[in-house]
Amino acid sequence: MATPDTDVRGHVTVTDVDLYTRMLLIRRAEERLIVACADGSLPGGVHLYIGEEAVAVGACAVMTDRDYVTSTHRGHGHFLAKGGDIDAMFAEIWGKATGICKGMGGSMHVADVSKGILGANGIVGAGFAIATGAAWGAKLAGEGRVATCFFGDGAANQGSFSESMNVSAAWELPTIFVCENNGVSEFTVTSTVTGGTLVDRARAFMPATVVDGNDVHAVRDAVGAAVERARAGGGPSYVEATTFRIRGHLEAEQHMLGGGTYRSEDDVTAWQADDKDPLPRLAARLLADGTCERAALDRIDAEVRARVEAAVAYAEASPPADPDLAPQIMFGPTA
Amino acid sequence: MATPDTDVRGHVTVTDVDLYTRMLLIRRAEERLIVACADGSLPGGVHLYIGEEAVAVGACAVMTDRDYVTSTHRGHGHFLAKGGDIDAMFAEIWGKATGICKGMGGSMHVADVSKGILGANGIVGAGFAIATGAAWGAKLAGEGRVATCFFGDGAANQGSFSESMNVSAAWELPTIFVCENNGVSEFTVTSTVTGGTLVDRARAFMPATVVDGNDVHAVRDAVGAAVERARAGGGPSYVEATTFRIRGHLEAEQHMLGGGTYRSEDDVTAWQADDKDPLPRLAARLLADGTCERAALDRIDAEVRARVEAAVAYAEASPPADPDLAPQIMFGPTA
Amino acid sequence: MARTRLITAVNEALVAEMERDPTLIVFGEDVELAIMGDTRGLVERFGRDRIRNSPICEQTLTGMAVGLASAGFRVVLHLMFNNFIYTGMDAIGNQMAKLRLMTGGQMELPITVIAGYGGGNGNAAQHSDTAYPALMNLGGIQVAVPTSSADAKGLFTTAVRGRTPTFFLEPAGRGGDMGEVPDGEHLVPFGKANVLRTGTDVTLVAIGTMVRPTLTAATALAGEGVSAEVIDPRTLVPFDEDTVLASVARTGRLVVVDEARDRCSAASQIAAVVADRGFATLRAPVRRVTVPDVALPYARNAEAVLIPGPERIAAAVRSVMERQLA
Amino acid sequence: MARTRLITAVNEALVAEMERDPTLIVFGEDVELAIMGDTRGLVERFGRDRIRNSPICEQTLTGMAVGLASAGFRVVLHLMFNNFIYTGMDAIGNQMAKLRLMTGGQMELPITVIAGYGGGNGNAAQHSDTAYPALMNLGGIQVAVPTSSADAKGLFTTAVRGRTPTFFLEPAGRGGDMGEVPDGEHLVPFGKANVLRTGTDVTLVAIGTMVRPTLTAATALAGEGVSAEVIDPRTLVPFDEDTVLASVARTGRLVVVDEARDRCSAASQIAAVVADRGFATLRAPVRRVTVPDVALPYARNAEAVLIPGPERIAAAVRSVMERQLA
Ligand SMILES: Cc1ncc(C[n+]2csc(CCOP(=O)(O)OP(=O)(O)O)c2C)c(N)n1
Ligand SMILES: Cc1ncc(C[n+]2csc(CCOP(=O)(O)OP(=O)(O)O)c2C)c(N)n1
Ligand SMILES: [Mg+2]
Ligand SMILES: [Mg+2]
Repeated sequence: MATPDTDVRGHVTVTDVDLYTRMLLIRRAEERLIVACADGSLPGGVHLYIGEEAVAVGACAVMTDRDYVTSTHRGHGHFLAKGGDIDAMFAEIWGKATGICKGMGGSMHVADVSKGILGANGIVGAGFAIATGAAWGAKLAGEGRVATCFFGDGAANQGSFSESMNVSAAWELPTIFVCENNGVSEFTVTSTVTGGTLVDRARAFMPATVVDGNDVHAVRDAVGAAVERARAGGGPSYVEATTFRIRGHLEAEQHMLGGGTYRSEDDVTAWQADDKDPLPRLAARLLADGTCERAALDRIDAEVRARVEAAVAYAEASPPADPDLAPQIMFGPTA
Repeated sequence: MATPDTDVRGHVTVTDVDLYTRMLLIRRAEERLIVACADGSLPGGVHLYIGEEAVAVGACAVMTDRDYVTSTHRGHGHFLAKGGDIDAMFAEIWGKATGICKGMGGSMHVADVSKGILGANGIVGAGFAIATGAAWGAKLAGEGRVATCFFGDGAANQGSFSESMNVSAAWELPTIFVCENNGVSEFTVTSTVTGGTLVDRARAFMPATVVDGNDVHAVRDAVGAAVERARAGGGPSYVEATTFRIRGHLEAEQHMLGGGTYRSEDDVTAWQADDKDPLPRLAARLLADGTCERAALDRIDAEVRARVEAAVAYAEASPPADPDLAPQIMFGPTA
Repeated sequence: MARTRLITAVNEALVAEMERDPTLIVFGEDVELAIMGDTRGLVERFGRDRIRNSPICEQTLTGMAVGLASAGFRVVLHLMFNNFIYTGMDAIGNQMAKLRLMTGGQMELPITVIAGYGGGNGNAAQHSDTAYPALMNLGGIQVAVPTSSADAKGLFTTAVRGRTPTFFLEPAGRGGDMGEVPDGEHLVPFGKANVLRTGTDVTLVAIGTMVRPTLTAATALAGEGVSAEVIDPRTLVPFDEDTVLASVARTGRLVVVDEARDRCSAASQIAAVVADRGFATLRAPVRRVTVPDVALPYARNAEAVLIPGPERIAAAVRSVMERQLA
Repeated sequence: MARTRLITAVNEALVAEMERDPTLIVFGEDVELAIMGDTRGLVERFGRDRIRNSPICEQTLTGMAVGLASAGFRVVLHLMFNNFIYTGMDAIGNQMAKLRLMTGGQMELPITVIAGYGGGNGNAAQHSDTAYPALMNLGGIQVAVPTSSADAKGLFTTAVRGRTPTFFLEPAGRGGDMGEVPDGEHLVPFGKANVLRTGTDVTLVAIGTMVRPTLTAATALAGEGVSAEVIDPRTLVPFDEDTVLASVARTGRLVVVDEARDRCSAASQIAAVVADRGFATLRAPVRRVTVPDVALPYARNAEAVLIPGPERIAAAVRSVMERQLA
């Protein structure tokens, strides 16, 4: 399979096939997590990104390993799109010593600092400030890096969204705010708890735009423009990607809801249709413009599935987390 | 002297002479605090409102005792404008048992819950959420009350500003956000730490307007419109009053600055001119439109000065705070 | 008497109090569908004026609770997990805890904040803190840690009817244990510990989630001839010092079991009180069985070794018995 | 050797470290004009890329410190007053304290947070908290409470050069005491207590602002024939248990003096440790002299009675001496 090229300087070097492969890797990886979750293989809950892959992949296509991203509780997609290793991620989710965080963080906290992935985060809204701080560091270092903060429509009601936009705007930091607007926050339809529009909030601080988040090219181009502006010292931007969360808030959702509902099944079905789901949409484009034949797509799928199964095997075969580790690494050294 | 009429149902019943008297009471009271501070009579620091009196008085002219206000660290003006008693306020600032908070709160914390004054507050930005909660209560009670949050331009960079505007907008609460934009936050010129404009932030959520904060009629009319809308169920509003802090951030400022400066003395002088200072401006209007003669204004001044001196005498003659009280009232009863 | 989970007992108490007091308002993130189960069914019954999903903005939610209470309402705020207490800490530490004092007693804040605490569910460090030590240190705030369904009902009712901000902390993610719940009105007073098991050799004070492993340890110890008294304080603020001191006066030994991190924990506080007021009756070192100064890891095996279990508790007890014999 | 105020010693240490390490960045509200004095003159010397006034947004400032450190910088964040720790608590409790663990050690966060603590200045409850108990309970965070100018310089330098988030807490509003400061590089290790006065009858552990009244009390007690040893722990995390235990092993008595509120205070933690590890050597109850569970009032007379002073400290010591004599 095509290895995602994570060291590009702009979007030109990421081919459409690469984009497709990366999105598919996320999709197949998470489909596999559904199974693992259901069969009790995983220590904790998982929040799946299925249906939103175009956002992470489109945005990360215009970044390098030296750029920073902060992610959310729904972070597998960002981790893989930014070049994180699936073996290390699965081992982490399985709670193993070989996990990217040695089993200390788990699904909600996958991080690979060497790739600029400052971590998925269990605190909704935590990434705003961390990305802003990293963006400040990037600006001080003067090497043209950017820091991208992925966050949800629910997170946008946290005050730190406004605070971080303010700091980023006032100090002209290379922060890119990428809102994954999937319309829900846990079991709440976000519009019921939101005044005005998010893009208007952002416009008070910086250039802000809304794109079709299930169109990977649209995301890539909007974030690409933002990244270019940021690298050139033009300050922060906001890009809102409209998308949909196909799965529940987390895999244990049904159990938690106790029969209650918060959105219509019809909506869920509609967003899974081929003209909505980002994967069939990109596949159709690849076929239509002659980039790929159906057989090539099938081959990619087979390769991706094999990669995912290899990661499962790796995770399963790995030794459990070291139970003595936590107290050793909780504190850093003093001097 | 004319006793401020604190139980009006709209601004029509507050005469211009009343507005003038209220503003003057705040001015003379605080001028007296400068003296008390300098001669060491006060236990703690004081933050003076001198130059900004038109904001509190204009806004509170359209409220009743049953409406709520939250105030700031610079809260004497709001307290007096909303009908708080100067004797009880001075006794509080002097740290006496007869203080409105029995000497437990002090200058930064004057509150009179019976008059809807939910308190000056030492935490910058704390009032946003408290006012929003009170506004929710007002809406639930269904008696047409409003909750007004006074806050500074510096406070507007706290995330709870955005959070509270969001809740107020989403739930259509009768919250009035009154920004006292005096251009500074402590020793920082606020524009150096602020991205975009504050009114644009507010516009993303609600009707928002900027008025001349040293024109008491302009403030009264803008807040009046907001209050009317809120009472009628029309939801929150934002009114930004442009004004100027004549004194230092707090009276101990010179000592803290150690010779440093953060704004030009020329600006300070300019804002003290008769065409800027809210008091001479209103006085000139009263004289020009024949409402008052100079002698009447002088008589008001004499009455106000006497009222202030009476309050000083009251505070000085009052017994000290009860040293046993704090542990008794820290916790409320259990059931 | 019905057998229910702790979380269901809270739900029942909340329904009863909402029926009883029309000024009682419930809000928080996802309270309508009730992620924890404790607020389930309320919106259908009482409508969205009485119980309402909030936006995600803990800093403002805690401040709003203060404002809503100031406007004459009784407030129940659901904060979901103890870690989100940090997110909403400003208004907790600076307003809720202090405004009664700072206004000279003018402001009463009948606020109950619910939040789940503790680990054991593979939720990792940002969803497994036991944050009551920070709350206990603030002053002005009561803290309840119910361990049985009956106490959950009784303590919750007392909290809601009170006039002091109270944190009602539930074991996270498990809905608590099953237990009998008295029918009808049931109030459990604050500051009255519950002696769950009497004994003569050692006093075990076990907080919240730690009650169950402590009882298991006590049973095991009984088999070894060690008679352990087990005390559940039920509320940490106020705290029933007298019951603990009276017990230690009989047993001469104290072990405190707490899921909080050790430094400045409730366990340390209780140990300190007994080392002062109960010193004359102590015959052995006061031991604490706590989480060391570490956040809980995700991997179950790594998490499990950090949370006190029956074996660590029993070992601590044995260590103080040995000393005595030596 | 020069005599300076504590706050000036911090200023000097900060200048030296900024000279030494070009990746050291300072930010916070009003740090350019330096409301506390500790960052005065830095902007003229190092420019606004190295030290910068921030907007008022503590929640984001603490999170930014994490991000800036992740990007390879050393960070000094000034939070002004301990009460604003609550405002910025989310990223302190959920990120700063935990990310090293949660990333399996990938993330190191060389962050020093400065904030003033304590009362005695008529600042009222929202500007006078002593918040270190909450920080101590988090784990993952170091806490330094310098009491002399020399230690301020030495501990600050150690904090800034370290690789663990550290809260450096200064006495608020007074600039601290005057004292000699060693010239040139001066490091004071963390976790090493300072025995300020030796004695044989009782060990007094005094934290931060409490050192001075404790020394006064010790002098008064000497006049009554009571020989008190006074220990300044200097850092609360890590804490030098050995020095305290060794002292108690000689004196047999312990009184801990702490300006924090009593419940779950540092005093309680120290008392608990000694009641466990030092039990065999204790000859009297372990007393705590603390602020009761109350926030500090504005009026000076009402504030003064709550903050431990020489008389309360001496009385506590006498009470444990009497017991022994009885
Ligand atoms: C500070 C905080 N508050 C609440 C939660 C619980 N929570 C987890 S995810 C979530 C909803 C987030 O919605 P959104 O930001 O839109 O992200 P999405 O799940 O839709 O991707 C909530 C409330 C949390 N983890 N952290
Ligand atoms: C949470 C918090 N952070 C910082 C401070 C310190 N502080 C007090 S007043 C102030 C500036 C406020 O500026 P602004 O809101 O514009 O009000 P103004 O003083 O101009 O009236 C600051 C930073 C505080 N009291 N509370
Ligand atoms: Mg969402
Ligand atoms: Mg201002």
